[in-house]
Amino acid sequence: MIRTLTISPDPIDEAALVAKRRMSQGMGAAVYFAGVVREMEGERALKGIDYEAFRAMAEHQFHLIFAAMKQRWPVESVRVVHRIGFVQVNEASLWVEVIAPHRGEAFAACQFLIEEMKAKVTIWKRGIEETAA
Amino acid sequence: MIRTLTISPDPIDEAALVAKRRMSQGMGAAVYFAGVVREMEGERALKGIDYEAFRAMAEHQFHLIFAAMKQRWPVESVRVVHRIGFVQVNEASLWVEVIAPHRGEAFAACQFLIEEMKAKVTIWKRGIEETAA
Amino acid sequence: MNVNVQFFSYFKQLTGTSATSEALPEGATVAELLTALAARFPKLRGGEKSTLVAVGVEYAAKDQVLREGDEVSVFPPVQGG
Amino acid sequence: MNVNVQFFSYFKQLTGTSATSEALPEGATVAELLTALAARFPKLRGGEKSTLVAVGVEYAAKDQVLREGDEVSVFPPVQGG
Repeated sequence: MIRTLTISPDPIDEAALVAKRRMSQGMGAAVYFAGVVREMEGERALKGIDYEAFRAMAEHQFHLIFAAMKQRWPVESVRVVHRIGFVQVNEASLWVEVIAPHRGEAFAACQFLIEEMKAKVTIWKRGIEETAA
Repeated sequence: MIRTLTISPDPIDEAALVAKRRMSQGMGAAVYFAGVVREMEGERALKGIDYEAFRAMAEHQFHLIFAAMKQRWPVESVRVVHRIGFVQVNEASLWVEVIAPHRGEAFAACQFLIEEMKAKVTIWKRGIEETAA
Repeated sequence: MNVNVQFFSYFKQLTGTSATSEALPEGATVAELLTALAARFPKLRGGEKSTLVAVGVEYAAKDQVLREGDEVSVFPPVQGG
Repeated sequence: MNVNVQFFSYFKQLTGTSATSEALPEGATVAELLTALAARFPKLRGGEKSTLVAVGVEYAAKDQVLREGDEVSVFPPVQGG
């Protein structure tokens, strides 16, 4: 299983990532998820979210999740990009691609990855309000 | 809910489609599915699949599914592209984008759309074997 | 009355045609149309359970009553994606 | 023995620092470290149930025994995505 992980402050160029997809002729399904910063969090209007990472542990925990995916599904490739630092409303903070032979596997593995990430990967967010300097 | 449906023999330019995404500031999740023609179908090596559509009915049935999605989930936008005619192995025959406020809704609505499509949309496939003229 | 019939997918190979018309008594149902078609096109026989029928762009149940000039489509299970 | 401690997220605000070190008796556990930290940084008190601890890059249970020089991280629930 090919594993590609990027944790970076750079904007996520989804089109370029999609254009770089590689999948073998036995693969039939590619599932993507883009998590985008929303304007409202609770009652507060945000201009963005600041993401902080304990990077070495975040990378390790992502790789533990990838290993668990490989155990459960015949995934050929997983690519994950997580932004850190300030991410403006309407921009993607997370991008995931999962490639598998069939649709059900790809969807299940992609959702598993995101749920496990939200429980284990050492990244935190802090809402930056519209009115902040 | 914005509904964009394309049934066409043209190759699906996923990167261009992703680059054209529009989502409002209340939306947090974009889920994509690309269905790609696989080399093997049963025991036969394929060079591709020929897709035939009863187009007027296929479009109508897609729109019924979109209406059912709108009833069930707060989806802001759905885009579907289905190729017809010959689609070579390793090329996408189906592309779906679902945009919703939250991840769970977007994944559920996207999978619902594909499952309903496979039951109701009047498109048929015929494997074209590697050895065929 | 007459209804127009179009076939899709391998039903075109089974019948040797993509379209035909069928003369039926007034009040005939989809099921009666399928019986008439199976008489004319023997290769359609035996597959009735997995045969789908539409009138216009809507799926039709086997007991739906047909009307003069209906555009009926007859096809095997769909396979998009 | 001494262990090095780093804080993440709002634990840095609660403690006023991003890193410290703590002197503990030999054989002390993660739970004992948290008790010692809560004594030094009163704003950490009361949040123990939702406090996560790692040694190196692995999550550590509250009864894990610490060793001289361990790099311990203390933080609230993660929130990636």
